[in-house]
Amino acid sequence: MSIQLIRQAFNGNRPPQRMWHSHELKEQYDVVIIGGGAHGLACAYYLAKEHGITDVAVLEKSYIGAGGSGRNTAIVRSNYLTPEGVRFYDESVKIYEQLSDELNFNVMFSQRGHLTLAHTDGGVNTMRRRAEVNQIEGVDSRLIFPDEIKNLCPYLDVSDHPRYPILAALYHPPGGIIRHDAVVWGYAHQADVRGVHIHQNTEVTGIKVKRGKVTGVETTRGHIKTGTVLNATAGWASTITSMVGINLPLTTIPLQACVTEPLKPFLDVVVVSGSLHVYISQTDRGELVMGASVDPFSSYSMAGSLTFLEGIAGHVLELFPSLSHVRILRQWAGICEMPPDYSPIMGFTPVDGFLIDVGWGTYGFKASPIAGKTLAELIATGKTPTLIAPFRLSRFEENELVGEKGAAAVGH
Amino acid sequence: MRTEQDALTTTSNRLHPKQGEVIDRSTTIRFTFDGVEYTAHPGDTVASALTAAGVKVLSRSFKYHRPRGLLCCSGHCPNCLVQIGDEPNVRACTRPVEPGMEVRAQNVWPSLNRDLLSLTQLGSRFMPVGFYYKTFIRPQKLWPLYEHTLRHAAGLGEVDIDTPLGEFDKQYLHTDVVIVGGGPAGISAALSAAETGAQVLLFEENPALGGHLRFTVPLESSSTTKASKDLPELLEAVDRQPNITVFTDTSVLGWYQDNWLCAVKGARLFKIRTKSVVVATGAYETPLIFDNNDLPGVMLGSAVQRLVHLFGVLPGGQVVIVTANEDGWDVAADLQSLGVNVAAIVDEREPSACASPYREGLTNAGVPVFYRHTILEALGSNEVRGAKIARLDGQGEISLATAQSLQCDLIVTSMGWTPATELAYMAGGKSEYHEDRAEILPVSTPPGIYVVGRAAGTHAVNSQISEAQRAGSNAAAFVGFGEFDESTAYSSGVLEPRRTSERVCVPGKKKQFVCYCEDVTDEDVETAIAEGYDSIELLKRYSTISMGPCQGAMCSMNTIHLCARANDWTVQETGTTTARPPTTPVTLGALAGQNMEPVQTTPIHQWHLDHGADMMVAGLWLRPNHYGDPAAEATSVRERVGLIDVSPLGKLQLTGPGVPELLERIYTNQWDNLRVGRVRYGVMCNDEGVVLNDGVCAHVNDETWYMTTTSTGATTIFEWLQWWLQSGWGEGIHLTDLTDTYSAFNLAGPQSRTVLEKLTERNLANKAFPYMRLRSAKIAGVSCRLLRIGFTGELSYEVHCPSGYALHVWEALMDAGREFDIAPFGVEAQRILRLEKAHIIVGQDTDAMSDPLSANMAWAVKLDKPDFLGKPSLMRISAEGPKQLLVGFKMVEPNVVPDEGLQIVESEADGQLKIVGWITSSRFSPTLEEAIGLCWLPPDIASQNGASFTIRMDGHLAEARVHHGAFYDPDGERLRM
Amino acid sequence: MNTSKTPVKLTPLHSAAQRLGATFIEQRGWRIPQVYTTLEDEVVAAQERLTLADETSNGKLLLEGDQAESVLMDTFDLGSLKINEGHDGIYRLRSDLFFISTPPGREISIRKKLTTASAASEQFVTITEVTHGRAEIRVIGPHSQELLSKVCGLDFHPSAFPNETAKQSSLAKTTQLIIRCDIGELPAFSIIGVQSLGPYVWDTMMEAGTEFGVVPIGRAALAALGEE
Amino acid sequence: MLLLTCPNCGDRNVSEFRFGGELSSRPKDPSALSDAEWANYLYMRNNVMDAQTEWWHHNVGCGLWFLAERHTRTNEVIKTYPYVKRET
Repeated sequence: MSIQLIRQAFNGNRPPQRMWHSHELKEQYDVVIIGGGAHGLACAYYLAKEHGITDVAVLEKSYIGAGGSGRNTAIVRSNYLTPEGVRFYDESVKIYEQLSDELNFNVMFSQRGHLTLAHTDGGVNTMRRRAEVNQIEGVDSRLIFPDEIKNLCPYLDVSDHPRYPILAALYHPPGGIIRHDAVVWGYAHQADVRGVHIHQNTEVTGIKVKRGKVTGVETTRGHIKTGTVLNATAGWASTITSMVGINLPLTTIPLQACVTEPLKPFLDVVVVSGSLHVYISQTDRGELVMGASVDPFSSYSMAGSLTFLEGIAGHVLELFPSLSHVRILRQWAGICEMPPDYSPIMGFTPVDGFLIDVGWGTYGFKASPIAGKTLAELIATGKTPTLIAPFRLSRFEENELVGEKGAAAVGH
Repeated sequence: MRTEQDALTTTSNRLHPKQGEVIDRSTTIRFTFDGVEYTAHPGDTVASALTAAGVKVLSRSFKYHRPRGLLCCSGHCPNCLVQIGDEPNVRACTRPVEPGMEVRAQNVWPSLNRDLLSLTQLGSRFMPVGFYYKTFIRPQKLWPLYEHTLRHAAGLGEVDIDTPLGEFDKQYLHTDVVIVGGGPAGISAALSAAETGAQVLLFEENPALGGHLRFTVPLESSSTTKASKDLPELLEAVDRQPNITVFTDTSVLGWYQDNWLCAVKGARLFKIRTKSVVVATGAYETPLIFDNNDLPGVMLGSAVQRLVHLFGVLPGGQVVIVTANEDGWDVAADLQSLGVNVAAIVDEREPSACASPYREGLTNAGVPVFYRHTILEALGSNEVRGAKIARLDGQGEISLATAQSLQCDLIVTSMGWTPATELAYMAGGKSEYHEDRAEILPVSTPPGIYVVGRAAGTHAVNSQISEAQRAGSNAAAFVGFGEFDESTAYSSGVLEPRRTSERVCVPGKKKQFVCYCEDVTDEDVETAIAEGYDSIELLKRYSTISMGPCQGAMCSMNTIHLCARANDWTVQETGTTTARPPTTPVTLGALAGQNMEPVQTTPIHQWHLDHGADMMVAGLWLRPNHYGDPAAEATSVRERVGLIDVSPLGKLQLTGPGVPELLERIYTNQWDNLRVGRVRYGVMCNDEGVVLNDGVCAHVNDETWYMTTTSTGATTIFEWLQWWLQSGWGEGIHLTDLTDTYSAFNLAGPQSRTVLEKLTERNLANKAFPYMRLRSAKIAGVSCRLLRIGFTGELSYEVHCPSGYALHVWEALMDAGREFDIAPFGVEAQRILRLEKAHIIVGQDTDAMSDPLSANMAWAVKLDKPDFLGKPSLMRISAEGPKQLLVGFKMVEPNVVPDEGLQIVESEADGQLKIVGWITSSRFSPTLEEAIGLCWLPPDIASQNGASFTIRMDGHLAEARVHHGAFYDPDGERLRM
Repeated sequence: MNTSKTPVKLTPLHSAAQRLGATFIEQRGWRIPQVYTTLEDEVVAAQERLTLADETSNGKLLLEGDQAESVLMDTFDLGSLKINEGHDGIYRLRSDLFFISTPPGREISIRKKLTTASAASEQFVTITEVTHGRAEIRVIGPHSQELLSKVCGLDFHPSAFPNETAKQSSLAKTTQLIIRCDIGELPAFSIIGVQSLGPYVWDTMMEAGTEFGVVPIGRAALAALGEE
Repeated sequence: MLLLTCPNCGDRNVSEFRFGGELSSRPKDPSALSDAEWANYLYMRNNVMDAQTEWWHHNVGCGLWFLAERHTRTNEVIKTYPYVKRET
């Protein structure tokens, strides 16, 4: 029981502690971070905590966590395909494991185990390939078969019906789900406490560049002079980057999800199916959160479609036939910027002082802590940490695409 | 165990029969609630039957497990959620009773009436809003234990693992105008739209049309007078109008782009394309916030009227009505006329502000009226025993000194309405806060979308009807039927008197619930905002207010007012949260509908099943994996002859003079000199140089080519070629998909020629029909195309026959081969045979990163061609050298078969393993009696035949050696026999 | 070399018909269901409710080319057709693509006529016979439109889908060519798609049609209903 | 569900079409491009939040590949039209 709670309980009249404060927009900041999601706020936090850089502004056009951070699958895992991908995401899992303590805010990281199902021989081979790479990189992940799958997830139909038989699954015990909003609020609080200015309802309308170097940012609340701008806007990455005259290898596509009414707990692991393009987990409040792969066509619209609901319902019942009476309460959509090789694009760009933290597709939230940490180090030291070297923008020109593309099906 | 006898003799709340009730009193049916048997009449809902039997507590609240009873009685609040059989979270107030129904309370322990989990309220001081973010932080190790207890206290209904899948289906509907909501406004809009000749669909979520007219009493000189006698006329007019189709018991769940609507009725989902929409969905009555406002016995005015008039059930004998509008007086008059003891009418307004036509009648009847008063607290622990009220001073502040308690068993609140306008906002409608009415009303909607009736803030029935008639004809005019009525194109409900309470909540010590689903109190809202979660969206995510089963129907208005007050913003500045489908919860079964998962089978599918084939899934196809013993099947091909059904192979016909140039551009090898009758293998890449597909292409006659692709790639390659043809390279070329027109069987093995010769007159000698040639021939009387190609590495003929003759030709081949002990073989045997020849499978040995130069197909890449898809990228790879190569390997220990997907590693100084490649294919070769395979390796190792490397297998390193070329018949002599 | 059995053509719906207890006859080399229950019951079911029939044996040709229309005009005295419009078996699917449906066996002669016409006019036109590549399921009965609107998103209201209309769209999540070809006053549609999906589409429509009392009918009933 | 007008078949549900990506024509003479320029053609995208010209394929219908101008934030389709090869 935290002291804060006890104090609040006994003297009701003392006003509760404010988590982040609103400030006037200063004329000048050392660093301006565009995007008040988990990535932007984490970077601000690590700049302040690990590098003593506190003259930082985080600009969010709406409320913090309004973009991808508030709409994602809430899944955390590190069982990726390539060694560089596994190393990167495993660092994130390690930070998540102690983040509640570090931020003094319970982010409810529930490491309950993550199953990726395989329905064809090809699927089983891809899972085995990932299991082997994971084990070599020291990540707990192995191939399991229907009998073990059944006792981890009794409601899953492991019979051999013709269309989508479950042949095997990649079992990743440290994977799980997290209260994604709590990560945003935790980082925001700890950044605010260290002097970072979080500006909500402040939209960036232009970026000033002189002789190839960033000099300032135009916003709906006035102009800011700065030499360093980080673009952490995920789905809107291309629209911000076009302000400095650069194109990115990204296509923005909606990713939809939905939630059911609360049910007594019966699903204790996260279940993902590549070929059925579906993921499903049960929150601590008892709701099932479900989603699929990205939409069939690119768009910035977050309206959501009926086609998604029909598709996800059919595929979830294919895996869990006893859920036909469970009711959907709400559907929503976020937007994901998809790169050609399903890997992030981080670090320097041809415009000096304009840095990017983009290309996060459907796998961005789970990387928030490590992305924030490494980009803070990059800003503070001017050098690209080795961990994120493979994700440089120049890789496309150098024909050094990351191998995650080999896993073909978009993982969650 | 209360028997059926008890239920009847206790104070039954059933009124004597009334006009307009929906129950059939002549019949009695039985059901159980938590094991106790109750009776009901057909037409009763679970809630009305239980209320008739005096049951008040129906559920326990989500967080504090407080007792909860009926509140809205219209399926919008969470208070009556029950489990019925294997169906969780059923709204008892809208679910008709069926004989033998087993109803159970949810999330209670040990029982509904004695739920020990309600003890959590004792610690509620330590459980403010967002408490779980502030607790269980350290030690991290204990979080899983805390989480376990939290999870098992959460959740409402249960999912039974044996619940059957159920029968569901869907129907598309196409119409000109959709009217959502069958109240007076909806019906009037439907009639005026239909009169113009437009086709109209009218959706009503209740079992009958009429809306609030079904349960508001037709007393003279009341706002409903004019309408009361209209309802029968309206219903009769609807029956007579052929252009209107009515759907009752049907909820419209969502509006999607381009007027695409979704509705659900029982087990059927409707998907509706309409051209215009009239939203006449009425409004939710807004609950009032005061101490213990969630106590069973506190109900909304409309809920009491539904119970009384539809089901003849009286939820209480002594009632206090708390109101700020005329609707409260309607309810009072209604109940008083039924002989109910109206203990008091507590009206927030000054006497002068009250214009209710029943005022005089009620005061003359001695009903005590407390003007300028409001309620402070509902008294009682498990049900209402009384109400504490107090005076409001000039500024609307409460003077606690004037508090007094009134004895009653029912508190009815009529404190205003929240328009149910979600559909209009999904469609792009904008809302605006009307200061004088204290209501958020739609102010603009996109063309073709109209909002009428209570959803637009119009409560007077005659204005509802006239406004709706105009909207109906405008909706039809928008589609092209009749003229626009410009008088007031858009209704504004502002002419109506104010119906909403001026204050949001009252100072009080006990719990005052803003959100019933999530047990969020007014204090929680203030605390959350003070902590910084001030925007309406942050407040919602942090406090989880409006995220429960009612999705904001009961709490959105109060939340917005509290949020505005705590932030010192105007209501308009505070804004609303996004309206999202579904408007009412919908089951996964209804959304999935009839199971339609396309499956493709070959014409001789039945033959395979009859001969013991083990089938496998390949894309949409089902194919024989093997017939019992794949190794034996492979050996029969090597030694004698075998037959495999390869019908799923993609087969494309290209005709026209422009084909050679196209083939040059899409394949990586040379194509412009392929003579008629010849077949060539080709590899297709995209412009990144990644291998898309491979297969053969035959030159059938001077202007016809016949191309095959992998089965999983058939559709993608067909679309890929169509794009190039239609975006500039299609001059003089036609493309036709013949995948299903021809079935294809591969007769392979040294005896294949002898077998085939028994069925055709064509000369099959090597000179007449050499390797890599195409011939047409009659096989068993059927004209077929024969391709002499060899994926298996043996002498073989691919017989392409018209699909109608498939079984005839297949059986003829099997009969002809019987004397040579011919065996059918499946995909598994084919994989062994092709691997023995080191033939790659696109998609298994290659992935979305592999180029042909790295994938051991350099021989098929002619970089001297002027241009072809992928050439620039392949030029670069060729210049820089591939980073990895696909190459064959053998194991040092011959009978150790490494699983496909294992990694090839080098151990570094520090003992760490470095990944340098991986195994794509591996089998035990029955022909060579040793393990063989294909893998990716760094070029320096791959280029040296016999070079050794290690594979990480079950925790140890197994040694293997590079093997160049085919493992079996490297020179391909057997192919050319 | 002699083959004891003269070749017989089976439709992709053969196994399904066997399961439903059909008796078969051979017509123009195809083994097709003659009757399932009784002629009378099957005719009544078609006239009053809903029936499905296997008409895969109808001939099917594709005619593609910018000048396809002029080749057609030379071969048959035919007015020009709008997109999705048809006239006794000839349907225009695209400005440069026609689908031709013929009674069983007639596809051979029609194909010859078209080939000679196109050769004479040196127009680059491709004529392809796809009879063996397609399953053709005939839906007959007053409930036809209701059944189809459970599996296909097109508007089947007579104003949107009049007789002799041909549209390609998604049906039961597969690509199908849907042609309305009424039998007198009785609404009837042909559902034509790749034969490997025939069994799946047949089973899906039988299940979707149970609420309308759908039954399979054979050749005999079709003939009785007025097909020549 | 978005309603897309196939230039050949008229209005159809978007589920009948396959999205072909924003319009980017293959360079006339690829060998004249540097590696960077070729990588630019292969990977870089405008990805605008505005009206965009893009490819669509009526794969479940008549098989036509055509162009559409669509506003990517509202999904409002401004127009669809058959592709006409510019350079003859």
